[in-house]
Amino acid sequence: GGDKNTKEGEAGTSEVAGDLSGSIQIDGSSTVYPITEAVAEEFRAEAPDVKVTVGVSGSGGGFKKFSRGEIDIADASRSIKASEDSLAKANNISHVELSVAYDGLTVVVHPENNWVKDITVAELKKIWEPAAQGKIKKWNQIRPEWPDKEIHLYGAGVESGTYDYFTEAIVGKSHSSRGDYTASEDDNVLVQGVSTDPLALGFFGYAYYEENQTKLKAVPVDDQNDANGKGAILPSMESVKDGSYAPLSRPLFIYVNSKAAARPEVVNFVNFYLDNAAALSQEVGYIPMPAEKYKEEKAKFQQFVSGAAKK
Amino acid sequence: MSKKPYKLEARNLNAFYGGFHALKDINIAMEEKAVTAFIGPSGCGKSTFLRTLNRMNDYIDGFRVEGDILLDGRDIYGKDVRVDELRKEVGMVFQKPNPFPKTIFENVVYGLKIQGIKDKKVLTEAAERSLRQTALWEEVKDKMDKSALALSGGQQQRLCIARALAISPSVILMDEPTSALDPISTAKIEELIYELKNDYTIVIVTHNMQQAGRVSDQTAFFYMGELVEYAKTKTMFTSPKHERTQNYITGRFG
Amino acid sequence: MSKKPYKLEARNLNAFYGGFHALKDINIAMEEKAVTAFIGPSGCGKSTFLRTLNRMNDYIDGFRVEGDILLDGRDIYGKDVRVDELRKEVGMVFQKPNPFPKTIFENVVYGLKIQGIKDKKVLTEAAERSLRQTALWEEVKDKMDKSALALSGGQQQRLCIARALAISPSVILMDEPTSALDPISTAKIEELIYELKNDYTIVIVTHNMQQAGRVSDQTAFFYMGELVEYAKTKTMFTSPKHERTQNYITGRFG
Amino acid sequence: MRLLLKSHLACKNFPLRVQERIIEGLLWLSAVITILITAAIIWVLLSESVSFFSEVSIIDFLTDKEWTPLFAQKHFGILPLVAGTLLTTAIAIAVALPIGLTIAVYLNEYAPGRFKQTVKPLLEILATIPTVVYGFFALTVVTPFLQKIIPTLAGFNALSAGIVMGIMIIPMISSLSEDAISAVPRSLREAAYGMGSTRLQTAFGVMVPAASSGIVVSVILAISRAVGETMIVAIAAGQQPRLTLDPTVPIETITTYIVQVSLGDVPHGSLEYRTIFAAGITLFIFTFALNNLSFWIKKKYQEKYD
Amino acid sequence: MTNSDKNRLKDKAFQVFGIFCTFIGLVVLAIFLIDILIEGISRIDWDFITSLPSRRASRAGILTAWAGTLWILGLTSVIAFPLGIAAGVYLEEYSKKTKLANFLEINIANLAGVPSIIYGLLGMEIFGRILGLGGSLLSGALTLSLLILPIIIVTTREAIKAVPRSIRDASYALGASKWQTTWNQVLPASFGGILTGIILSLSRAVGEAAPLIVIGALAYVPFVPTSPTDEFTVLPIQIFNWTSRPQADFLVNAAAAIIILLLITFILNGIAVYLRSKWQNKVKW
Ligand SMILES: Nc1ncnc2c1ncn2[C@@H]1O[C@H](COP(=O)(O)OP(=O)(O)OP(=O)(O)O)[C@@H](O)[C@H]1O
Ligand SMILES: Nc1ncnc2c1ncn2[C@@H]1O[C@H](COP(=O)(O)OP(=O)(O)OP(=O)(O)O)[C@@H](O)[C@H]1O
Ligand SMILES: [Mg+2]
Ligand SMILES: [Mg+2]
Repeated sequence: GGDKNTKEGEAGTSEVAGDLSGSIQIDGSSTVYPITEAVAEEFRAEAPDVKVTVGVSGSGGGFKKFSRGEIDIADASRSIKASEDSLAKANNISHVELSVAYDGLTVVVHPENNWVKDITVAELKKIWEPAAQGKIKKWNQIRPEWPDKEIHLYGAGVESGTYDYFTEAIVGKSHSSRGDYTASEDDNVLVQGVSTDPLALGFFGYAYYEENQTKLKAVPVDDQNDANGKGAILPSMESVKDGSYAPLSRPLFIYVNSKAAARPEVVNFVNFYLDNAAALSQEVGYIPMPAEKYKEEKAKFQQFVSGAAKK
Repeated sequence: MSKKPYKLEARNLNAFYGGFHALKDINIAMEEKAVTAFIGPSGCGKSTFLRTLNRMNDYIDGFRVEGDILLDGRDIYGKDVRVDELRKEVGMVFQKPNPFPKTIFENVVYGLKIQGIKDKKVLTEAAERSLRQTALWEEVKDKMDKSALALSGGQQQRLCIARALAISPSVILMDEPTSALDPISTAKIEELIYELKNDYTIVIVTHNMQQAGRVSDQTAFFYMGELVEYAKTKTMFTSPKHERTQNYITGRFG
Repeated sequence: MSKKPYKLEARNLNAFYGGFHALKDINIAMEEKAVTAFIGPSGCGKSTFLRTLNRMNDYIDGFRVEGDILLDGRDIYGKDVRVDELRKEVGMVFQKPNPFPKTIFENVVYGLKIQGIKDKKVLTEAAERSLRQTALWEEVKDKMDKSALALSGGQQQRLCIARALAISPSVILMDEPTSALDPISTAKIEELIYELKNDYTIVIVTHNMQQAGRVSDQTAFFYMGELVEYAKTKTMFTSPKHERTQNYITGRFG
Repeated sequence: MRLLLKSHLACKNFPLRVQERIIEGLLWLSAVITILITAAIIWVLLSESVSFFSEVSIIDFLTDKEWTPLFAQKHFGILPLVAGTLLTTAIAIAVALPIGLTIAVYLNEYAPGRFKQTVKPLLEILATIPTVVYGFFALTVVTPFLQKIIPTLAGFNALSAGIVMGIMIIPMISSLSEDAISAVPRSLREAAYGMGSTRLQTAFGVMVPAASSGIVVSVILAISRAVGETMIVAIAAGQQPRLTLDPTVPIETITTYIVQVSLGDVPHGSLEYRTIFAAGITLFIFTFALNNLSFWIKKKYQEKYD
Repeated sequence: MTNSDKNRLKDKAFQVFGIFCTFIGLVVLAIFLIDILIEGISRIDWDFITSLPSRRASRAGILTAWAGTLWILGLTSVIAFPLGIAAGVYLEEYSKKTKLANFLEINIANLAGVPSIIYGLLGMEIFGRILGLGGSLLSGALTLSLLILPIIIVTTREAIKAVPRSIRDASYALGASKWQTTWNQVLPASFGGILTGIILSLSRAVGEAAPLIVIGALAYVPFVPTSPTDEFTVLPIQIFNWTSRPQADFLVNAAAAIIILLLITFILNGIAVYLRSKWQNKVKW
């Protein structure tokens, strides 16, 4: 239904958007960047005179600029932290958080790895928790039937939202994990690492798995909670969208500045964003939310805009 | 011989390279429109003294002068003296040929150009005149726009002399100017020096006794940084007062 | 005088700097253990010829030689000739002093060191011997480990001569070796040349007629790249065959 | 330079002395700006580091053997990052110095002029290839190749990052050293050849020592480039702070850490964020010490000639 | 004789080693170029050069990136060259051996060693935040200028140092002032060396990504900058951006962009090498 969505979006905003001008500054997470970039690119066709720039300073960098009022919209792969929020308040900036898509963190092994058929969250925790450091070194320490071979771990860099989310979901506490694994903030580098190392186990964003399916093998994850899908579940559009790929799917956000929300080009852009996010996020390798979720977000934004206008 | 006024005078001059005392309490007065020759063994300080006369050693780190040098009665190390003006007044020719890596023409007219003279005709004439004075004109007139570095050593040195003459200074300092020249060119230069002293005051360092004898009116003999003897050239060569001078001059071969 | 064997011989030698014909059909044979002087006006090709005798010009781009140069009857431009061996055989002293930016000691023993001699005693002795030969020992014996560049021009040149002597070549080429020296040092060098010719073949370029007369057995007069006259020095100075030679020698002053 | 030329001409009617003063003043100002830059760097680094060190003891920072500021159990020992930086730099210099200097000497003393004029700029291209490209080259070509020789070599390691970094800085050493050697007066070379030196002896006995100050400068520039290089190590050396000198395992350098945190999702103004300034000031002090050392060496052994 | 044979052998051995080393460099270079050409050349067409960035690899172009790169180069040159050369000239020709000069000298050697990433931090704070230039062209150019300034100063000084004392003597003796000597003799004679420094520094500036990333220039900028205060992107950043995309097609784009980036540096180098050889042939002693 992506195509249809796009068309609707265009139809819904084009009359107004064509006359808009001005510029919109967006910055923040590198994970959200591809979606925002795609939206900005399409928005250009709608409102050619609006200059949209999308920076990549990381969620932290984005929130910093956002809180100081330097940018209109922040891309984020995590929620705003209290400290960041209070800085924004100090600068008289209020904001709205809008979810725009899901990312499914994918656990992968080398394609020649024939022993791992699935893995449980508990096992993942055993591998990744801080106590495992220097102790869990072999596959058979996780499941006795797995071979007596070294296990080589690959994962997102500690400063990334991906790591943040993974540790939260698996270990139960954010930023709590072992340190002796190979980290990179560049997921392509991790793809390269896992695809050349038969003893590897790694995790990264779904998009990178999707693009490299021949070089990697995704591992179904069992959260041992039958409420969201029975048994081990592979990440896919469906399983992430319907929530059965738990706990490793996470939402991605944009934050809109209250002052910016008073500007028509920003309002138009955000509406356009929510109208098209489903199709565009899928196109760049993320997983769209259900349609009703976008409606909710749109309503939330509408309310925010009118709230901001009142001020 | 009528007493000419003093053009250059050194009073209690001492010079140091860092801790090394290169010139020791030099007192000397050089006549205007005369040729003064500095002689003395290698390392005795001839070049050092010559270079203090137009402050060429200003740029050597650690070099220091005490005492006065007067040009036309004015201390050239005085506060109000401008070194560039001084050097236009006191030209210099060096021991090793040092042409600029430019064309022959550019070399000769360099001094004029930096004075702001741009008129092509004036420059060309000045170049020809100076090159003729140094007997170089015939050899280079067809390659004025060739690099000066392609000339032989002797040609290069004569070019440097021509370059110094082009700005018509009133004093010309020459540091063994002919040591890289063949006799024919040397003779021409010596003749030139002889002619020049009608208009210029010339100070020449030479290790060549005959040259000193031929071209100079006064000769100063230096030894180990000291001025041992200073007298009319004839007097010095015929009846030196000091034994050292005697020894040096009679040990001559050049 | 008994006919000595020829040490060095040039046959139909032509030399070119790119398109410029610097030496024209030179034929000359130099006796062993004798001093041959090259004289001639500036730019006539003396240095060029001297440098072809130990192939120093090999490294100049565009320089080219035609004809043969024989050292002990063997063509030094032959295929099997090793340039470094040739240069150990044929030492050289240059017109401009060119000491290495090293200590005085390192300069003198450089040639020995590169031959693999490491014995400190041997080196020290060789250094002292060569420095004495060039009358430099007394002046530098206390600063052997100081930079050679701090010496005066004359001292530097004598150091370069000492450096060349230290490797005891059989031929020594000297390109105006005394042009930067004072008469006393010059005299010592000349005496030295006189002594050396008991053991060595010496070729010296000079612009100083007296020097040529004093030190050399044979003299070669060059003019515009040609060898005009080559004869016993006495003969040449008393009764030159060619008018050009006559003119050059009688125009002498040095 | 053009600006100065203009002022030179414009001031034609000015007294020469005033003009000279103005020019000297301008030149002086340009030189003094470099002090301002240093002051600014120190100020920027210090202002954030001060609050970092008010929370983390400097003793821990210098002695703790673990660097895990972003983990739940935080350790703030800079040593692993320093070790990683030193290791990759040492490997790079071990590759680049012999090769670069050899090339410089070869081009100067042995190669025909035409060859030199072609090869030198060609090699300079190596320094212009974006380092991102080098990073992937190290990861996808050099590491697999080295793994054939050293089977235990990890997929991310200091060795291949260092080697590739070395290749990148070869032209810095070869070009600048060659320039320095060319600048040695020809008379010195002639003196050496005149004594029967082989080309090798001339090169290493006379030319290289005479050009030593220029060569040292080229090496300083190369080292500083290696120490500060970010992208290659970030991609190919891993991001695992580890106190080791083993070149076969993943490590992390200071620069890698800085660029990753500044790109990452860490909240600005937090203690975690300030670690990059603490790391930055370490890097700064480290290069500062290194530079002073080479500077001192250069001053001490520099030869002057004319 | 044996010693001399040994020496000759060493000489030959070094020659072989020299050729070997030179060819290592050239071979690695060839591998790079061929590899990149194979991967990227087919992607380069007019559209690629004139298109804006896009999420679709096949539609994405580098218009804004190369325009940004040219802007940055221009601005950086205008800022850094006069400053760097002037500072080099001051230190080599003017400054007496005072404490200040000595301090300046050490300071510059140190600046040359400061990693680019730290200049990024500096640029972010001073230009980005305090001067409020954000991630603009001016902010990027100023940052890169600071980065290459020491390189220019150091190489300018080395080049000036190589000019023989005798040339200055000759000029001073003809009454030339310090500046006249510098301008007419020292600078022309050292221009070859100065150009080498400029080549190296410019090619460094053009390929630099890390400090620009820190000042926040990693961005989607769908318009060509028209003034120094505009936001921008440059080729290395575009390349970095593309290589971190999951879609393999973007790697082809990156390779194509690398070819263009190399082309720009080749043209730059070509001009400078030409000028340098012209100067070097003119100045020889
Ligand atoms: N730049 C310098 N630094 C230190 N000492 C120097 C310097 N220049 C010259 N000297 C020393 O000063 C003394 C005098 O040198 P100077 O060049 O004046 O001698 P000179 O009489 O010209 O000798 P020559 O006839 O060899 O040219 C020498 O002992 C020399 O070593
Ligand atoms: N490297 C060179 N390239 C081109 N021409 C040169 C070169 N060296 C010398 N020449 C020319 O060759 C001719 C002979 O030069 P050479 O140096 O042999 O003269 P010379 O007799 O030694 O003169 P001098 O007495 O001045 O040293 C001169 O005309 C000179 O201009
Ligand atoms: Mg002297
Ligand atoms: Mg000669």
